[in-house]
Amino acid sequence: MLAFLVVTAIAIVRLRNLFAVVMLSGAYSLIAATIFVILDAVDVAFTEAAVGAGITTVLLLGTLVLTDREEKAPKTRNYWPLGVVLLTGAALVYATLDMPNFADPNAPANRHVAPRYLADTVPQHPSGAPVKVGVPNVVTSILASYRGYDTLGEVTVIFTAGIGVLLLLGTPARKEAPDPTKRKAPARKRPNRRKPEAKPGETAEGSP
Amino acid sequence: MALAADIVSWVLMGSGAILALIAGLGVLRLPDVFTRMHAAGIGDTLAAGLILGGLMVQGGFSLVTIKLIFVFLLLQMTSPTSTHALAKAALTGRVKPKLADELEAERSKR
Amino acid sequence: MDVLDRVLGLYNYWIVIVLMMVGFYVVMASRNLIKKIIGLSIFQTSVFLLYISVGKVRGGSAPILDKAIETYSNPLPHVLILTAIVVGVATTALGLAFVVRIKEAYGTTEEDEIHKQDERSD
Amino acid sequence: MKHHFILRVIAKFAIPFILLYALYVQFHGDFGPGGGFQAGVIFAAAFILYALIFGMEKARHAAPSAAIRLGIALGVLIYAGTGVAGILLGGKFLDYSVLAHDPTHGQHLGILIVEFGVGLTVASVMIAVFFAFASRPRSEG
Amino acid sequence: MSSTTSVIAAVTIAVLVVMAMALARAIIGPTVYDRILAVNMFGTKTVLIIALVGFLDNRPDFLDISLLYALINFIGTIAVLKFLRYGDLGRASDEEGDI
Repeated sequence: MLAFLVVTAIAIVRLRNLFAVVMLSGAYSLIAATIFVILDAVDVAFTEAAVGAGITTVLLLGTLVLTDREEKAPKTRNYWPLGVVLLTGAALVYATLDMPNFADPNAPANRHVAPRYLADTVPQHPSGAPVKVGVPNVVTSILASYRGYDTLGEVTVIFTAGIGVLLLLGTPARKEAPDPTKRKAPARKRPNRRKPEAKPGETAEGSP
Repeated sequence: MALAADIVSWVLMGSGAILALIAGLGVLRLPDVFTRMHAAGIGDTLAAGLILGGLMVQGGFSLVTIKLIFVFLLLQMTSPTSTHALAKAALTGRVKPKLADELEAERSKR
Repeated sequence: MDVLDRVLGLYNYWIVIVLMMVGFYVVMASRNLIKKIIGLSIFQTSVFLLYISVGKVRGGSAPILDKAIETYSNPLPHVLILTAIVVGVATTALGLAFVVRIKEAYGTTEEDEIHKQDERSD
Repeated sequence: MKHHFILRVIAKFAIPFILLYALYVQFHGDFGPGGGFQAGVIFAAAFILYALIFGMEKARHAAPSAAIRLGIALGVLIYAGTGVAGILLGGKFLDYSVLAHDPTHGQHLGILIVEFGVGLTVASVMIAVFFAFASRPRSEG
Repeated sequence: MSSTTSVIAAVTIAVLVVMAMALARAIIGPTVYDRILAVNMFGTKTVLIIALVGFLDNRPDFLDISLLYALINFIGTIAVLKFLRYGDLGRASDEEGDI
């Protein structure tokens, strides 16, 4: 599976047709999700499948509709990114030599707080006895209870990103669309106000 | 009894795997989109159905089997639909079936 | 034998590094903004993979408590990555929105053409 | 794609099941894989499918933008409000143990409510983002 | 039980091989339709892989994921096809309403 992942990634680099790149990035996401299942991270696989293969692909397609479909060939070939990448990669490989082996139960990352989470209890606030959470899915209980602050911040990030996208794309394009019937969003009343040069017949047609 | 169920499930899964391999070969080797679609569409649906059926026999009567049935139904519903949509899109797109010329020749002969 | 053990033990991390570098290369070398965003998401996925690899425990199972199972994988990385994925898609959407606006303003999504237009207008 | 009757029929058949499945993922997240994030995304995916097949016009009708914006804000509010409720009931911020008489029940209830808030926000944001992309006119040049 | 496990493992390997084939077609595919076909097939095979791996791990509770994959795969294919029609029909103006 990991080999698949690498092959797909390199194909993404090589291809110039953006549409094919989007398709392959969807497949890439699916492969990554399968690897997550194999590595026991079912919740993550769930999210990655839904988000990476579904939403991201659709959004990328939506962007392609609005922009170009082909990447232009570079005029000059530049070698410094390759050099930087190789150098960084070598440094990182050197750094991994200090890492514990894959799936080592005694790795420091697995001995610190994880056993406490797996014990399925939270310390009660006024120094009482520990409280049982009673939720079998540990990922959910960590997400919502132990690390509730993180998740709150993260929901806020999504909120902000959603507001940002709405601000960027919710307003109409500066250039008027050639065909007024094309615009159909009821939320956009402003273009009609800002369009003094439109003929009256057109506006009537545009707002049925 | 358990052995019989096991054997049934092995046969189902084995034939599913062989069909999947054939479909994969077809997708890799056949000459154009429409012929590949044959391999992929039929192979996908039938092979997936057989493998899932084998797993269902393994699962016995439980929640697992019900989920498998859902997966099965969904696949049977969506896979032909997307193949159909794909064929239609390819036909209205610029792709011409490879055998179209021969078909035309055949017709004009008659 | 020890070397082989280390190589097998670190194989996952090396794959992660290769992926990360591929993503990095796309981000740096590609002139197209959409492709840059896709490169960024490859980079992101490699980081996710790194975390999940760290959390895997040999012989462990998925961290959903069950009486029949003794060892579980480490659930903490899963939580972190779960949130990271969703934040990742939110930021990707924001980036794509920016790309759309850039396309509307400049008429292109190629970086060097945008630079050229900027210089001309100065 | 006016002629795609098959697609339409299949989609009409599938969308209720997708929505139901999203709710299952949302509320079954305590026991199996799933939770607010995933459920939100699946919920949004159902709307995206609807919009793809039946058109933006109908999709906007099904999910009016005012409702979506309300959903975006309401989800965050539910999350933060649960935390504040913890304070008001004598605990700390986001301390669910005080939400019910039995602390374990309190934890369970808190997790459920918070996940619901997360799911609401995620679904609304995804739908809003998709609509923003899909209903934007293509600019020329 | 162990022979069943080995059968499942063999089927898993076969499906992996098929996935490799589909991926190859997706990468070399001359037309976009080839790529869509291959990616769709890849998705179906992923559904199977998840189910099989669940049985291999003796925790077949995770079929939710493969259900989700089947759904998402369908939605993705439809989105891609819509996009294609869209691009081929020229500008966006005549679409959106009735696709």
